[in-house]
Amino acid sequence: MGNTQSRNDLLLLAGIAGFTLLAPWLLAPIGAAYPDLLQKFCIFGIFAIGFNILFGLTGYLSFGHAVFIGVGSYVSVWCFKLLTMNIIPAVALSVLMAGLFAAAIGYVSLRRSGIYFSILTLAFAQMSYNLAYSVLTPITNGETGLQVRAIRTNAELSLRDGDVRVIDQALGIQEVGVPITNLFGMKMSGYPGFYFCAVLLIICFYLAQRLTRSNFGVMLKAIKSNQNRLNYTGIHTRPYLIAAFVISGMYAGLAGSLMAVTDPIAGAERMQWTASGEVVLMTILGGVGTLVGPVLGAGLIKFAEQKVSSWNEGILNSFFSFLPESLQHFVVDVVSLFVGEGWHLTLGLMFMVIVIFLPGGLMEGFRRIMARFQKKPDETVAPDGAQQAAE
Amino acid sequence: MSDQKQLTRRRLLKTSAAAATAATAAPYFFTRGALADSHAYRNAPTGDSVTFGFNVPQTGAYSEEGKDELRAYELAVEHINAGGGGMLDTFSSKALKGGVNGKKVKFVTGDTQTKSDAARASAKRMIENDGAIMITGGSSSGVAIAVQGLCQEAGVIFMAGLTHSNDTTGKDKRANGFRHFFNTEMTGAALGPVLKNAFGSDRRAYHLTADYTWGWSQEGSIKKYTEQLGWQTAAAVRTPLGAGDFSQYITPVLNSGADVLVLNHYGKDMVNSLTNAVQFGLRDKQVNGKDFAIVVPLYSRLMAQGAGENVKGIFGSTNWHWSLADEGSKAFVKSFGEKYGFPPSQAAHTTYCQAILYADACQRAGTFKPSEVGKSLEGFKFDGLGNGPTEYRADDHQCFKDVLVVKGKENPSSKFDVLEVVEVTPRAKVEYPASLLGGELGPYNNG
Amino acid sequence: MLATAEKTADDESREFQRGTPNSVLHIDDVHKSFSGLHALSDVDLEVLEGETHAIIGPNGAGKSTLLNVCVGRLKPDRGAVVFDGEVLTGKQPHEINQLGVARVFQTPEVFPDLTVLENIMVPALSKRDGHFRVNPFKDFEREASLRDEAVATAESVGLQAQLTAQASSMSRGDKRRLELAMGLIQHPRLLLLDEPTAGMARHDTNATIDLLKKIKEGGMTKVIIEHDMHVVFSLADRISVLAGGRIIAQGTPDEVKNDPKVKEAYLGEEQV
Amino acid sequence: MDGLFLQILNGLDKGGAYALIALGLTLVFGTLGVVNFAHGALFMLGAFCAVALQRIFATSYQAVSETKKDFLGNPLKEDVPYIQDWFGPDVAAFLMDWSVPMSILLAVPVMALIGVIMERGLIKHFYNRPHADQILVTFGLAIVVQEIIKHYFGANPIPQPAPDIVAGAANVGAWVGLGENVVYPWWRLVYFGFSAAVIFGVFAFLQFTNFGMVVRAGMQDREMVSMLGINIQRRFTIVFGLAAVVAGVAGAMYTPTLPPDYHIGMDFLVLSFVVVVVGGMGSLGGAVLAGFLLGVLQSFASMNEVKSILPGIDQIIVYLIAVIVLLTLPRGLLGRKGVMEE
Repeated sequence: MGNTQSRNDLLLLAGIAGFTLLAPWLLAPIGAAYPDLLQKFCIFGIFAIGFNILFGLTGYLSFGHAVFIGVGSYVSVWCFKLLTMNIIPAVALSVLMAGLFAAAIGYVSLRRSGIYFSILTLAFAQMSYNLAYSVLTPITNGETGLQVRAIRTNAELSLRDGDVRVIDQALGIQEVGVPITNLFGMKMSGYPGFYFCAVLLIICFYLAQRLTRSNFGVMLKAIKSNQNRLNYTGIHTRPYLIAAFVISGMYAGLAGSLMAVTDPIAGAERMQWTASGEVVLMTILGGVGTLVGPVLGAGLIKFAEQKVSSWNEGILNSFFSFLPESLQHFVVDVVSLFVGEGWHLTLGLMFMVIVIFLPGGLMEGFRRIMARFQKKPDETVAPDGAQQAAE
Repeated sequence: MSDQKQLTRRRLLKTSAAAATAATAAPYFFTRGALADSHAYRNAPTGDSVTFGFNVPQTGAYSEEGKDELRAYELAVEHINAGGGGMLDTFSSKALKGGVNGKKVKFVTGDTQTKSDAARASAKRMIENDGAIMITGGSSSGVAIAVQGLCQEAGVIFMAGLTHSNDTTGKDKRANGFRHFFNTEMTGAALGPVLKNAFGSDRRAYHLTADYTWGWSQEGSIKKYTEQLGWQTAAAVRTPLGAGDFSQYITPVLNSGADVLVLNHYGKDMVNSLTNAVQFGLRDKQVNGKDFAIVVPLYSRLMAQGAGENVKGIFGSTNWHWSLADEGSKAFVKSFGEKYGFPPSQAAHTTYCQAILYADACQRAGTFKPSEVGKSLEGFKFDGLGNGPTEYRADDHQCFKDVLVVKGKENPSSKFDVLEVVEVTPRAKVEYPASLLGGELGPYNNG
Repeated sequence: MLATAEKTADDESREFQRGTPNSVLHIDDVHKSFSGLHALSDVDLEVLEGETHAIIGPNGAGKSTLLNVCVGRLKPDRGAVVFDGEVLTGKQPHEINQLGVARVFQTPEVFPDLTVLENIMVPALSKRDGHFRVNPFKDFEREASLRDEAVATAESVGLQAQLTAQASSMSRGDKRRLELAMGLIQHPRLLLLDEPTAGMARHDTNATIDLLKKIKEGGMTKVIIEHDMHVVFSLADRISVLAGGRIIAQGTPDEVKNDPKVKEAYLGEEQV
Repeated sequence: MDGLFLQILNGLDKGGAYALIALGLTLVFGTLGVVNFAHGALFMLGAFCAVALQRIFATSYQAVSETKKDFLGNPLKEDVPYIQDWFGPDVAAFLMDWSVPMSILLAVPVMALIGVIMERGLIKHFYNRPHADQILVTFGLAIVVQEIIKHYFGANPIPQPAPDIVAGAANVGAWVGLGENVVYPWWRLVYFGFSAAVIFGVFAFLQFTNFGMVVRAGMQDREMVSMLGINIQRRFTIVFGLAAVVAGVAGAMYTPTLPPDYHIGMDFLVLSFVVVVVGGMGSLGGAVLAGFLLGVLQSFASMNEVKSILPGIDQIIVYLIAVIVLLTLPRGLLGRKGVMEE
């Protein structure tokens, strides 16, 4: 059984890796194969995988995880401004700082459980958001967001208006115009940026897979299942919870850092409660506690946000132009309620339909389909097999 | 919306919208080599059409403004492709003769959600996936600055929509970005003298300021110009964005000894704070033997409608208003009104102008290459677009034109007739040296 | 009266042990009240190494409260619980478990989302790696030694056929057996059993008795709360009778059986 | 002193609104065990009952004006409300003027109906589902409701003036012997009184009726109620309907203070959850207490004197209080053990 499982895990990892790396071709037919959206799929995939380590395994529902995205972004942009446009220090420091923030917030919030925990995390995130938007403007550049500028020419200039980049300066790297993030000279926007994110997504997925299967992961599942019992079994659950919180915070920090890597700007709205809510929705939509589900959910929501919102009446008309004119008008009228500026309606309906009919999220749907297909050729196949394969 | 109107609107959309589904099936990665060519630039149009990217808020608090912007863009595209109609007929430059550089204009749309991240993401989609040659639109300064930065990096022109902060063409200005709308500095310069005429020079002002960059910029400008006129500033209080109920910020005004309340708020915050202030009786109050006055430095008619009766008699400034009687404004109101059944907002006006100005500049430059287009916009002097003689200043890519000071109308004749123009402050009075606001344009980026 | 009972108990145990008396658990003058209601008062109890000590008493006598005080779920208002020289009072449940005190719950407290095997492996794991650690490469599935032991334990309680079943899908009786396995696999020095056979069929009850007898040979000390007198008299070396939050009698099964106070307590209950 | 007094009034007024919104939320938590993220949407729907009534009164036909011109220079088509023709201009003007208070008459049946439909159609299937599922489905519903409202009423705020008789501000200072600068809007005083009356009414209903006793028992111990068994489904439906009505009338009456838009419910959602949790999950008294506490503290934190010492404190005060309360009182101010803890 152990061997089957590890073989399935490897297959799954290989599948994810293959799909991710080939995404520019595979997603072209649905019009999602452009660098920014591909990057967003990876970044929010990482965010959702990390969130699932906390929520999916321990059952603790954090409503403030976006705060670590914000921390990751701000730290990264400040690294670009102060140190170097090379992304390595930015990514490393962002993950570290997000981890520290997560340790602090987790230490306090995890004193409570259930909805009280959720509200505590929400409160911390909202405080961070409100302060970053206004009072902390010297650090965050408030509403406008922190951006990278050309190296400042004189010391009189405020640091926010022009950067220093001490490492780049020491190495004598010349800059023309707006500096661009790079990995040892390789530009980190566009497709190279996507591949960087893709590789990190695969690594993050692998780590999450290992964590889930490890003793630690089983302890987290046991916490979700019956935390009290675990206490009487000799396990102090708090360190485990804090560790899960910090790990998922670091995933979020990495995601935030990658946002800045592929697009060097950091804004406060990344920390708003709606952003925290979004990752909850992604995870539930895809399937809580599954490994692939959160990534799928992230992809679906980002696709809706970017593509469904862009289908205006013009596009609908050309899409339905094969219909007779009167019918075309009617169809376009109806459909246009749900796309373009009505894409929120689609999103809301999608949440409802999935929760009502597929309580386990999209993964539950796949599981059912798989089970149906597997049953037909051989009725005796154990449902367990289907379950593992789908996961 | 009547059915008839929807149909006409659809007919236009059908002919002019770019089919995003057809665009770039092969990953752009492999087509990039073209940029090595010295004449090439990002998204150089190859076929018989060119794609504009309209990036407006379609969801969230500013979606009505976004909708109006989109209406104006559709109208502008219609006029550009037809080579006439609306303000294109009154526009002083006669370069456009149907299409731009021999190509039909198509467009793609995106939803900014009034969030920098979402706005950048949808702009990127339009640039990377839909092949947009330029990006225009938006309804907040934060978003405008974020998208302007993106366009600079991506190498396309950005024609800002509704953005009023000084920073857009001040310390955050970029070579690839252009702004037609006015800014807080101009608002202050225009509003100051009018306020002095209306309320005298011995006044104490109390500021309530939205606690983010635009608010501070607005507060700074109003303070600067009113203090020059002899006013005192009793206090300047920062209020959280989206505070909802403002009562806790308004009650201190009652005891502050101030006799003017300046609401440096925009959008929903403006509606709420103004409604609350009037509810507390501030408009009818007497302080220091003078009538208490409320000032809303930046008006938006769409939003002012939300405040209803409360705007009556309240001063503010605006970029443009449909009741202006010049030929350009009349032509615009007519073409817009006939198409949609109601008058355009200032957001619609500024975005219409931006689309026309961009198309015209491309035509005059004979190319869509950002550096060339930019140069033909720099220092460009024009008239007939509703604001009188206007110049796109080369130093900061900011339009300089007359500024309207308006007042909430006492006896509106219709629900659109909310504001009346009190004074048109001539351009000379609102002009400032480009160095005042700092920043650097930097070089153009062609992608 | 109480003192004499205690004394006799001590004497008895000495005889029983036939060696140096070795007290494993010492409950010293424990009081606990819930909003004025005395659940436990002046409870003194001594559990000796290797013995099976039954605590019996009518419903509401405070038996479960006493166990909860022992494992750290409740804090006594007064008094102390000492296990093998360590004061348990004030310690966290997990610390108490790590000292070697395991508890089998009356209403099964299993991990419903985990499989039977995992349910048994988790306590084994926590016994082995009591300290917190995160090692993503330490694969749970590959813990062969723990696994073998868990399988063996599952067999001993008769769950070998259901190893991969989800605990939530099991019958109540099976859950009780799982409970027992989770306690046994930790090899605790002291096992606290809260009505281990409640709700079991007679056949299963006998099997459980046999199992617990077998463990006794391994020298594990047990405290058992039980209603079923058949079980009590089959297993217990000594019995304490709890009524109204007080220990009213203590001694060998025979002594307790004949104690008039015990009869009264139980009779009283029947009348109610 | 005057300033402080006014801030206390502000706090009470805000607190009344918070308490009213949180009341229904905690009622649903406590009895049905459902985390209802659509509660804000119910508040918004209530507000739009007021808008709808105003629209109904303003339903007009168009008459071409002889003298006036519209913005395009064509003869103006003036809107003549039907009620003006039917009842004459005086009554019509009166109806328009009083449309907000009168909208309560519309809001009560409409919201009760919406509440019942929502509970029967959706919520009842989620009693035994995880909280995460409840959150997602009600959040989805909230978005759908919002978008429908946006489709019909647009995204901009819609002004809803209070009746003329209570427009403007009352000279509260004269009543209590403070300065003449102590004025307070009439409508806010009305709203405060209204929220107090509704809160009192809900408590009286729960205290003195048989039905209320079952509900209170249910909030004490959810399992016990399900053991009572009889007609529990119907009672749940009524409780949900009651919560919807309370949220709805709170929304309708709030419109003169804040012109409603489609998003107003979402703006209040997070805040109302904070109020409920600070008060203690499932505790009605706690929700009311927390509502007033947060309202008053928020007002104090916004005072210039306070802000000059702690810049930005008004931005975070609500959340800061939530953190402090939850860390010192694990179940909120008046929360009972065992509610919503698993």
